[in-house]
Amino acid sequence: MEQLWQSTGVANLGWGQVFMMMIGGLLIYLAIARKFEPLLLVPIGFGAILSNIPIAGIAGDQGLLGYIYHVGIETGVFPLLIFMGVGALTDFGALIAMPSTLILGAAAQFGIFITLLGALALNLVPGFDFTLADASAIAIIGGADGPTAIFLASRLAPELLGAIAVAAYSYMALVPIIQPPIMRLLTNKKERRVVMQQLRPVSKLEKILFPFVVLLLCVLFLPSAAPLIGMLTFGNLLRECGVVERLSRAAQNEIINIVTIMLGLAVGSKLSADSFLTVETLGILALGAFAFCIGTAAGVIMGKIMYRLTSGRVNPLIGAAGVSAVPMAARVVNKVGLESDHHNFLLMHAMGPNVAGVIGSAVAAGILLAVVGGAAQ
Amino acid sequence: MEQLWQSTGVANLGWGQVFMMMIGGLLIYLAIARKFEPLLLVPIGFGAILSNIPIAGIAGDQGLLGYIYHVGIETGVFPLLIFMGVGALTDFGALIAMPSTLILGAAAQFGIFITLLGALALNLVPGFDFTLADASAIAIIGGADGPTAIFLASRLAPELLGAIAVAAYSYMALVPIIQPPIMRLLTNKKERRVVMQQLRPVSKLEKILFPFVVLLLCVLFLPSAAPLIGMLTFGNLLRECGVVERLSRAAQNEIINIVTIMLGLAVGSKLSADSFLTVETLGILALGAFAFCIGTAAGVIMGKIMYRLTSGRVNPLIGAAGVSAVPMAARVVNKVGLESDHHNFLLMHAMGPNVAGVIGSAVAAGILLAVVGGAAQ
Amino acid sequence: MEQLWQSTGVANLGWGQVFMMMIGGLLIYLAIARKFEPLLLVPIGFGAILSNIPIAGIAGDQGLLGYIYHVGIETGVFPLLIFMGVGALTDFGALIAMPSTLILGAAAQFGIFITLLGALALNLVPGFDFTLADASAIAIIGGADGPTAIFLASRLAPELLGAIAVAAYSYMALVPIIQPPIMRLLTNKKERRVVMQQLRPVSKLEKILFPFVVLLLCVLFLPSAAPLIGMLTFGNLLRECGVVERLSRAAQNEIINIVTIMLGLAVGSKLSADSFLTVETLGILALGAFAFCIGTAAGVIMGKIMYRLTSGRVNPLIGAAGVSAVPMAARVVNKVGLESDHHNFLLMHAMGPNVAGVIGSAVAAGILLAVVGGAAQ
Amino acid sequence: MSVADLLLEGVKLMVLGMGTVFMFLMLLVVAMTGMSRLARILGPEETPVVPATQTATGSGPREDKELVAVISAAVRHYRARHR
Amino acid sequence: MSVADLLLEGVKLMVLGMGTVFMFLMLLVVAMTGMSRLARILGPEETPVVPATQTATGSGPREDKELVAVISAAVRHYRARHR
Amino acid sequence: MSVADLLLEGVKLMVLGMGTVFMFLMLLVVAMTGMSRLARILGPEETPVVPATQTATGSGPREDKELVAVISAAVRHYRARHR
Ligand code: NA
Ligand code: NA
Ligand code: NA
Repeated sequence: MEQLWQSTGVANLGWGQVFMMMIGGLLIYLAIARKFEPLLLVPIGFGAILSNIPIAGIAGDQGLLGYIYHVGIETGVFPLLIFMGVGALTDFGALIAMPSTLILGAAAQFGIFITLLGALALNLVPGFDFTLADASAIAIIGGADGPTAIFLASRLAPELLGAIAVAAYSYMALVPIIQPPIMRLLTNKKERRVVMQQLRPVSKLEKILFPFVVLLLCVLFLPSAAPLIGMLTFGNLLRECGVVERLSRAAQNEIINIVTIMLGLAVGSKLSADSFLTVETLGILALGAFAFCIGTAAGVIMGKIMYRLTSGRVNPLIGAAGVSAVPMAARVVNKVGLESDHHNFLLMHAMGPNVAGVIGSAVAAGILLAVVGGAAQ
Repeated sequence: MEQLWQSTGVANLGWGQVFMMMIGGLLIYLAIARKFEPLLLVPIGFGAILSNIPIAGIAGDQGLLGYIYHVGIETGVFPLLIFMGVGALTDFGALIAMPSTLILGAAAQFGIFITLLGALALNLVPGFDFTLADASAIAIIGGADGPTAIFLASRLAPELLGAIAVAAYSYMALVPIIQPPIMRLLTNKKERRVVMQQLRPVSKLEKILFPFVVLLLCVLFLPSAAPLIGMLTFGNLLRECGVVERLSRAAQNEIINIVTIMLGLAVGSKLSADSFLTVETLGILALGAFAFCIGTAAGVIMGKIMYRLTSGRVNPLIGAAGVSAVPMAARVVNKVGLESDHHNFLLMHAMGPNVAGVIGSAVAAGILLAVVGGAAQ
Repeated sequence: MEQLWQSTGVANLGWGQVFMMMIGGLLIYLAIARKFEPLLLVPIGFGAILSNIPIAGIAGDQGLLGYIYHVGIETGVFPLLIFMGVGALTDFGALIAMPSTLILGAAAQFGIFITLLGALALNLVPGFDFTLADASAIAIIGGADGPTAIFLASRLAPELLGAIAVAAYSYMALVPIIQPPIMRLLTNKKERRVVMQQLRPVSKLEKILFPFVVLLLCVLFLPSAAPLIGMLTFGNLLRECGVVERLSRAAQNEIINIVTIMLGLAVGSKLSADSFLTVETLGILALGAFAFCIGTAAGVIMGKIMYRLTSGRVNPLIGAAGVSAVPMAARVVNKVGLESDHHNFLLMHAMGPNVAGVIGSAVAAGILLAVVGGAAQ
Repeated sequence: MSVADLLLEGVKLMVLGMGTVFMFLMLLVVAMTGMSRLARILGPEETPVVPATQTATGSGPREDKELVAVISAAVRHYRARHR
Repeated sequence: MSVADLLLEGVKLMVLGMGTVFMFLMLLVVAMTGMSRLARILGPEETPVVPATQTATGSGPREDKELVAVISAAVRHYRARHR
Repeated sequence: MSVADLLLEGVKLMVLGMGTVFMFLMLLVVAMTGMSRLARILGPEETPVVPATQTATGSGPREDKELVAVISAAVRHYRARHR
């Protein structure tokens, strides 16, 4: 009887586990009721619940989630496959039509590096002890790009992966709330009202050449970013080359959908009480919000610089889209733009910095990997 | 020349292998000509043929089927992914509308435990030597649920997996033949004619909460069933939450289809002559039929009890659907009901105990795992 | 600063790597601009680029492509799954209607064995040192069947896999250029004008029995070909049996598309400078072209023999389709036939030898495996 | 272990097992009843969804059945030809 | 092994290989002929299926070709917009 | 390492990192401009493709929108019923 009781959950459930399950439930609630990145947060939240069930050991070595984590995330395979899917789903046309918006995507990466300093500075507070690798993994939250964050965290600080992924996706969902005040604060009405000229049409050939140009620069100057940039451009080539429709569809649907389920569950399995319920997690959540704010501000400020340099032909708002968070951030730009002028549709122009931000944060991840992680992938 | 001859199949083919290939062919024949669970029995049958080809070693360590078995079944990954798909494909609405039918799903699990006793009793016959683990794995055939049976057998008695899976799927296909006589025997015409009142509508919110309620009870009282129940409820949440259409589709189609092919082939690879052509297999087949009969009878008898307790508002026939075998058993109930009264459609009411049976046998599997398999997954 | 420079690609890029990336680019160019087997050559070409990026180590033990290669090609899983898909995509109706065309599929395999001799004879040239296993793997290029070539090469000569796969797919794309001159040279106008009688209708039952008949012969006489023939016939059974539409669709779409992407990348990862930029690769490319020519010629000559034996009822051109390269070779036959007589459509009749060629080269691969590779798979 | 011992173990397991199954599913009945009550309180008269088994068994709305039949045939053709 | 030895091995392999290929495929001719005869006996005049290559090369039944064209365009649109 | 040392490392990393990001993306601006010029030379006035974000945001050609709506509803029904 005693033994029977010992095999129930009630007898083995710790408060930490209960709390983590509630966190999982909260993530699912936000995903369903508030549409917070549901494709990721539903599996992550459910993974958190499953992995905190006592006795079952679902996140353990012999458990389903442990096994998926081992095969897909420790190896880096899942985030890279998702990045291939992102490439296959992304149209870089707006960026090709206006390459100068890449500068906006670069500026927004300030969010990453300021956050890195912030994470290191937190070590002054008792209870925090972030290494350079930890700080780098945390900082990438500022890249506002889920697979990049998971990829980097799995390499530099696996024990923080759960908190980092949750922070990254949560703040991405909060972009419509975080960004507008910053955008309004840093721009004046005249700037926000700038109507940009229509984008030129982009030829099929340009779209096919684009992935090769990006990859070439990556090969020459930043090979440590090659896994991420390589899979992104491969996916994009499948999309644009026009002769492998079957494979493009597979990358955009089957592969990314299947991997998203697995990745979400596996990330959730890192939301265990002992690695999540620490003061460090609070630090990570605070730093993540900080990172998004800084990234947005840096993008908008660079937008203002471009506004000056082009004598007012660039609307500085589009700089905010440079944090990536595709396509949410571009939509936010569009919405804030429409507030000032009901006929000023900035969506297309914001897509340029938006996709540039994806490349920008992959580049930043490459640097962090090269310097902090050793050159090894 | 001698060496050449030695490399042919004719020279190496044993009678056992020929016989097993014929079994494989028979399964495929039943699947195609008689529509016996073709989605599983075609791959299982073909797997049986492939794995009995001499020399090729397809089911061996270095062979394709051996490899798939190692990756997908030894780890428990495949049956769990199928269970996720089952969750994503199943509408629990009828059960939510009438939770009391869960009792019918519970009663039908008697089939499992009586069979367990039967298997142990068979040890009195010379030639049989079933351990408690073997008997438990055999007994689960009475659960009438393929992935549950495979999951449990892979954990408790891998060497019996082939026979158990074949028995489970064969009898599930035979449900329309096995069940009606028992149902008619145990009920009178008046009982069979009971018209049940229409089910109340079920709200979207209830459907979203349902997986959490089931999972919560599982966490609290039977964590050893958590892998099965967890994936079932996860799949169901993907289906019902309404915000992850992409993932729901992946679970219902891509994942379950791909995994079904692989699972079938891998199960077939366990149909090798030396593990299948034993007297134990005959015992398993006999016990399987026995299990289905007992499960059906127990369900119907519990249906009769509910008929009494509700003063005749429950048609006892729907108890037979409690064995699961979704949706075959519910259809059988409908058919037998229509025989007595041409206007009495019981299908919807039978879906309640039918899906309850899935939960019921997962719970039973959890208990067997906890007690017999140790707490380890 | 020095260290920083050392982490760039420019500082680490060797000429060999640059050259291999250009080869990768060339393959992609041919795939996109010339429609050279794009489904394979786009991923292979991109895989070649990725795997030659310095520092990143994408093709290494810890890299994505290295990992995919290890899981999918070293084990033989990927080519076998593709073969399953080929089976599910192929209609053997034309062959069933006219089984005698199998002889044409047999004759075309001369290309394989003459090439084997050619490869061994190349050892007389200084710089070449092909073992019997190497020569066998190279010879299979003459089978004009991608997955068979990759499967055999991964077993007999993994270090030549890249060159063999590239040669196989390139020459398959070149079939419309390589074959017609040979076909015209070996036949006269009268022969090319032969109008063949319409194929008899084939019943569903025949199509279902066909995979079993092929597999049965394989089991009896050539078990070493069983992995290939087994998966081919399994895929075909899924297609024809009519009761597993879901699985058939999965084999024809999801599985083959996903695996094609992975297989292509992994094959590309074997295009590293040190294994590809050798004189042996030149030899392989030359032998590959040779193999296709011989195979075509042998098929046509056997076609001429059948023309005689049947008193002119068989158009010898259809023999050229026996090399497989489905359905390209059959289309070439149709085109050359139309040149002689604008109303002579040979496509349907060429499909017989065309699919026979797939079986023929799988049989040849089985023999090479049995004799050269030991009986082990 | 002797067969008698095994059978004893089996009987124990049966009692324990059926007990747990019944207890679990009866608790679930209670929990689901509570859940439905809760849902009625939380969800202020949301449009009720008809249990989907209906759809699963084929009795969809009548008005577009014909259209669906035509389309589905066409889709099947489309698929058969494009794979 | 010397090149001459290797070549000798190669010739042996060629003879063996082509022999097996021919033997195998000729046996298959025989077996398939038998199979077709068997099928004719077993299947009492089932509706003959036109070899599917025809479909594969695009010559489907004429009457619904137009419909299929319309639908398939629509489906493509549908997919393009919904992915 | 002391926190001060770590922060120093962090500042170095920030300078290096932002420097590289800007350098990389500015080089990319140059490279893409060159690429577009090259494309204009190579591609002799090929039909320009409208940036696809337009499609992604839903403003497809108007004329078949209605048709697509009808069909897509039908297809959804078809799928719901056939899975
Ligand atoms: Na970014
Ligand atoms: Na059951
Ligand atoms: Na061939």
